[in-house]
Amino acid sequence: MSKFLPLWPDSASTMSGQVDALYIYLLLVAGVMTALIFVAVTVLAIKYRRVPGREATQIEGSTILEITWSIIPFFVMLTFFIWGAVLYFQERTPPANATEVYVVAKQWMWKIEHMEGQREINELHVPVGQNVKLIMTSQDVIHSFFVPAFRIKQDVLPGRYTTLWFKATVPGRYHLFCAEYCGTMHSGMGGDIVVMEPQEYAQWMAVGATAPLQDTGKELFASLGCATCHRFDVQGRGPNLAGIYNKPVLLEDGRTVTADENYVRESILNPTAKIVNGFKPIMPTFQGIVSDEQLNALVAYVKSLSQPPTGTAGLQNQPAVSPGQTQNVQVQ
Amino acid sequence: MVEQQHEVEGDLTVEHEHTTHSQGFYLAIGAALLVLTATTVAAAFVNLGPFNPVIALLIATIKATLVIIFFMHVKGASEKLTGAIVVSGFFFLAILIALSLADYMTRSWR
Amino acid sequence: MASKAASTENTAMSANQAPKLNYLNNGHSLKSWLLTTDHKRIAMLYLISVTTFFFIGGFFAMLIRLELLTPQGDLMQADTYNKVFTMHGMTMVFFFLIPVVPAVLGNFLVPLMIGAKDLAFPRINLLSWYLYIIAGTLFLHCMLIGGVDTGWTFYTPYSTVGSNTNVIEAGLAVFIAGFSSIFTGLNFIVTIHRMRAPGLTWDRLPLFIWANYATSLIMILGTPVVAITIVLVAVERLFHLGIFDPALGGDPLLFQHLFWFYSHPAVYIMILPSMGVVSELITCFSRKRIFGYKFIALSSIAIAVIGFLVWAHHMFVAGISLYAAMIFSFLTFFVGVPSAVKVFNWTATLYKSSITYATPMLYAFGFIGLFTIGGLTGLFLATLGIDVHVTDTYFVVAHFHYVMVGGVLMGFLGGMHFWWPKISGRMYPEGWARLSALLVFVGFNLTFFPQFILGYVGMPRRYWQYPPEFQVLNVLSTAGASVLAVGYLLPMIYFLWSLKYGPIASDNPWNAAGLEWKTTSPPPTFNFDETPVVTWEAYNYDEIPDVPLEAPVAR
Amino acid sequence: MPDSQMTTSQATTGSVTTMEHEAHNPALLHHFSDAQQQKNAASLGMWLFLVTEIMFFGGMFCAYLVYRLAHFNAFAAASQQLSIKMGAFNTAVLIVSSVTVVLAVKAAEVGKRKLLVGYLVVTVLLGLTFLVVKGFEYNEKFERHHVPGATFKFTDTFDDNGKQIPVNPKEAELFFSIYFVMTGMHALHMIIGCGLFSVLAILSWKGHYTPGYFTPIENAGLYWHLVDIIWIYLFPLLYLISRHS
Ligand code: HEA
Ligand code: HEA
Ligand code: HEC
Ligand code: CUA
Ligand SMILES: [Cu+2]
Repeated sequence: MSKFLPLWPDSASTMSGQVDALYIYLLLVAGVMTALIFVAVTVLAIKYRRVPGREATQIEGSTILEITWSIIPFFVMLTFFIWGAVLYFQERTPPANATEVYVVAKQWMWKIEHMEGQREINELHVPVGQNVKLIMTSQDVIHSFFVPAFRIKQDVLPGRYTTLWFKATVPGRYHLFCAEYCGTMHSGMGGDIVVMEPQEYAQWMAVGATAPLQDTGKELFASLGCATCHRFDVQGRGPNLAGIYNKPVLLEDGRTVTADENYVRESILNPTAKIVNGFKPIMPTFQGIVSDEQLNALVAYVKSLSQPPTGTAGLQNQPAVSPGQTQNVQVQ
Repeated sequence: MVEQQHEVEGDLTVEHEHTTHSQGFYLAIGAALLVLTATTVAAAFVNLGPFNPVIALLIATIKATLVIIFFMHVKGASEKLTGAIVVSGFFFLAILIALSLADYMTRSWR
Repeated sequence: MASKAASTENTAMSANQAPKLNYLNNGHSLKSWLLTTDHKRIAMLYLISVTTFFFIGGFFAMLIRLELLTPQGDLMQADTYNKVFTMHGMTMVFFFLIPVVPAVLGNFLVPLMIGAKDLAFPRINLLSWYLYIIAGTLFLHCMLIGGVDTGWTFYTPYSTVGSNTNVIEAGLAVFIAGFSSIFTGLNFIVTIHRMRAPGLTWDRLPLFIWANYATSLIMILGTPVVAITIVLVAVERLFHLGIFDPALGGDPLLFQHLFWFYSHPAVYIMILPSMGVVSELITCFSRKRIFGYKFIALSSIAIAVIGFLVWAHHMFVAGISLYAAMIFSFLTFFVGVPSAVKVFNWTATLYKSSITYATPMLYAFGFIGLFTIGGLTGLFLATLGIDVHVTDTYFVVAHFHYVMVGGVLMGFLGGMHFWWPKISGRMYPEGWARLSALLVFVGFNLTFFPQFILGYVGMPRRYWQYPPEFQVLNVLSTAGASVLAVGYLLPMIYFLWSLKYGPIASDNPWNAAGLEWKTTSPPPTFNFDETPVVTWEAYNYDEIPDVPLEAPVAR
Repeated sequence: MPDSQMTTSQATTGSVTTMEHEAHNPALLHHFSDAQQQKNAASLGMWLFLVTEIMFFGGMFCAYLVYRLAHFNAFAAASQQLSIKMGAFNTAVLIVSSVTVVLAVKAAEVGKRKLLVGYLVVTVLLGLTFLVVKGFEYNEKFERHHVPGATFKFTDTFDDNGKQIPVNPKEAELFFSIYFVMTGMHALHMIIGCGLFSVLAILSWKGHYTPGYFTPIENAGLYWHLVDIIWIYLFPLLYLISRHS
């Protein structure tokens, strides 16, 4: 990207090439259409300018023409829709083996928690070639996580999780912007995405690591008394939480929901909103008792209780292994 | 009080068809509405599973329809346009609700 | 009250013939204006007030552009900048663009075009202007006591808990302005249904009327929803009745759903009347019946109806369901079709026509070109994969300025020039007018085209400071804005000038077909001396001699 | 209100034409060609206004539905704290008032002035009854700290049968927020309606309306019926959630 007159953004993720391709297609179609209309208007305007003695010929219209120029643009637009929707589906469906990173936004900074326990502010370090899934929430108003070089963006909302994923392809430092207006320093709520070679990343990871997130969660699970009801050996008063993540849960009212991050989060904050079939609504709310960071840890812990679908999954399932080591194995 | 129910009086300046019904008719509709209200309350105390809200809304809709058709004289009296306006009002409300719910109901789908 | 015999006080006229009693000279006191129920006078009241708001909004636009000249926020504080773009957006949308065409040209022309003496509810019409003025005053007051900084979209929870500016007052202003708009719409629909001249069937209506009818539908169906939404925000701020508050399990996205349920259709409130204007201009200056009358008429209704099905395309990255996003994206493309139909029909109308390049026609050409670009980039935004990248960047800013400024404003200016002789009884200076049309076109593109590029390279909107590599494009944009400012100031000056010095206009200077040209310029208070009976189709230019027009022949 | 304005018959514009109006129709305005056109216009205008009212309340109904689906248990628990007796009583009051309104319109149509005034007065009284009962309900909410805000408390987590549903009080607060907004807006419309009918009653007493011209009464009636219909939906939706359990 030219530092003086950028006409095209950097391209540094698996998504960016695909978005660019679609964008170029749109530019072409739009360019052709615009040219067509500009040329038609200009030519007709010149050719049929008022000349004394020549009168306009009255033409009423033509249904066939009308239908043609409704249907053709419609089908052209259909291609936009399909291509765009396919891309969007990809953008919104994190691969199962992605490394997870928790993001908490607040006015006006980004707080980042890696599974390994690393914390950063306004910077996110990621290795090249690794699928990274961001699980994001906000402490105050709506923000939006925007990395132009990756062509990705997702609003970050208070009260729930939204997710985003990417796979960086080119090492470097890229802009991170907050793209949803959030108050005074909205334009200052930026930072950098630092994409590193795997080895470098492993070194970076090794420095200053604290307890992995799910370990913090495990402690909280014990100290908050969750474990008194949710037991893993015998059936407690609450459901056994092992293996629930990403599995369908049958609710008391007959509905079935998937136990994703938001469900786990809601189960802790608003336990009566969705009652698991066969259980009584006795779980107290932990709203106001746990902070957003603690919530993240609890969610990470509950998730870690589920076996990953494949052996090559994210780091969070091998807490025993030191993060630096695993990282090398991780990179595909 | 109401001795005569003459439909027309002499000094009408607007030639307009009378749209109203008899007093007894209105009282009957009013009574029907009251009965339906009682029914809703009663139905709410019977466990019909997922049909409780359905019944409640159904009865409410019947009541609303009665009011619209007979009290507001949509049927018989005014032109089709009035009917079309009422219908379009509810139609766009339905769009608002349906498409919003389309988001909320599918959020947890994967 | 406007009926005081006016001929005695009537000295301002410099005409050589004895001036006929018309709506302008039928009473000169301030009271005769402020208490008028004449739709034409109310239109003039609106013209003055929306122009005022346009310049206020334009002033804020200049502040935005000046601040963005440099990457560091050095002209004003961040908070100030946030207030500036918010008040720019709110002024332009709620106090300028939504009322501009319907309340000025629509008010003036709807009764004239359908051969009625007035709108169905003249007093409600006046009430709607007063509501607008109350709302406007409130908003001005709100600006003076410190303004508001939520963005024109009032997103929660920022507007309920984040901002410590005058959100409630601004909300109240928008709420009241909304009722003004509802009453205008209601009046139009009733008038169009009930007050048409004998013989003026639906398939003979001018397309401007169809466009205003469609617009009114949106005003009636959409505006109440935004009104209640704003009430909910205010209630949440005032009494802590948390409707959208996530702490109570509320959903901030619900606000966005309700807001855009109105505000997307609202963009068609803005564009449809301008499209109607363009249909009138193109037929008149190419001396032709419009190509595909029925399709243009119905496409207005189609846009109005489909416009209600697409609102969540503003929320693709907001956290709505994946599937809902797809539904809304799909539906959005349907709006493109009737818009395309219009563009193609206008172009086809030019074929085998006889075109005069009078100023209104130049604006119509400008409209077609800029609306096409704006509309096509709208399709970019409707395309899910692209929108994720460009939403909330300058790409969106460029898109909507292309449709709103390049489209609506161009249409409005074209219409103002076209009907100025009818409105004022005077011709505007053609040479100056063409110059300003050119300035507007060039300045506009210079201002907003670079923003498409800025957006795609990633500059987020509502940014007070930005990374230095974006500077060059921003400088271009600011330069364009200065040209644009001159382009807008010119018409203002020469219109005022022409009130006194412009050549007297004949009843039908353009030899145009509409009923509004069949009465005097300016029209008398009750529009027509006798109610016209219509026996012809709209745009019967085959029956009107193609004699030279007044204006292009420089006077 | 579009049409109450027309009742003040000082047809201001075009002073000449005011003289021309027909004897029994003092309110024919100059720009209409005849009384029928004016009546049709007024009624169309009123119906369109009612559509705006539907959409206005529609926004709240939409919010209600979304949240009811998301927080059903809390909504049920909170709903059971409302008084069915008062709610049902008020529903009945409104229905009766709708009957009196329609009878008033009929009385106007046949030119029975005293009857008309009588029905209008009864309607206003019924409307006030509704509001007073509503006032008692609101007062109870204050006493029990069911008004959202800093003082909100929700401990009544027992349903009608004494079974406990511990709900997050925050979710219950959401219900009460919606409850207050919806019933508050409805009450506001009732207040406006009462004011309207009071004015109309006075004007009717003064003989403003004839069988040839009573559009304002008809239109105010339409308004009142719509407000009634909204309550017809509010009552089951707010008061009757899961009462059986
Ligand atoms: C007058 C105002 C106006 C108009 C008319 C439009 C018209 C359209 N708009 Fe725009 N829009 C706005 C004003 C307007 N918009 C505003 C103000 C915003 C931002 C709000 C904010 O966030 O602050 C916005 C934002 C906006 C977004 C959200 C962007 C985002 O925030 O992420 C989207 C997404 O779909 C969109 C789409 C469209 C589409 C598809 C049309 C269509 O109606 C366009 C249809 C027209 C055409 C398509 C051109 C003519 C057709 C042809 C020449 C045929 C040829 C075509 C083919 C062969 C394909 N608009
Ligand atoms: C009708 C709608 C309308 C119109 C006409 C305009 C007109 C203009 N707009 Fe605006 N704009 C919006 C609607 C509109 N805008 C909206 C809705 C937003 C979003 C707000 C938000 O994010 O909440 C926006 C946001 C917006 C931004 C983005 C701000 C940001 O995201 O940080 C910018 C930046 O360039 C901009 C620029 C301009 C310019 C240069 C004009 C020019 O066309 C204006 C030219 C006119 C004049 C300049 C006035 C005439 C001249 C004078 C009065 C002379 C005196 C002036 C001085 C030089 C002091 N607008
Ligand atoms: C008083 C007992 C109790 C305590 C303490 C408790 N829970 Fe629960 N929990 C339950 C019961 C009972 C359910 C099932 C009914 C329901 O969904 O509300 C449940 C459900 C859940 C679920 C959804 C499980 C599923 O199978 O879908 C999660 C996740 C959960 N709890 C997490 C926690 C966490 C984390 C804590 C501590 C911070 C906690 N719980 C504390 C009783 C408890
Ligand atoms: Cu955070 Cu903008
Ligand atoms: Cu839109």
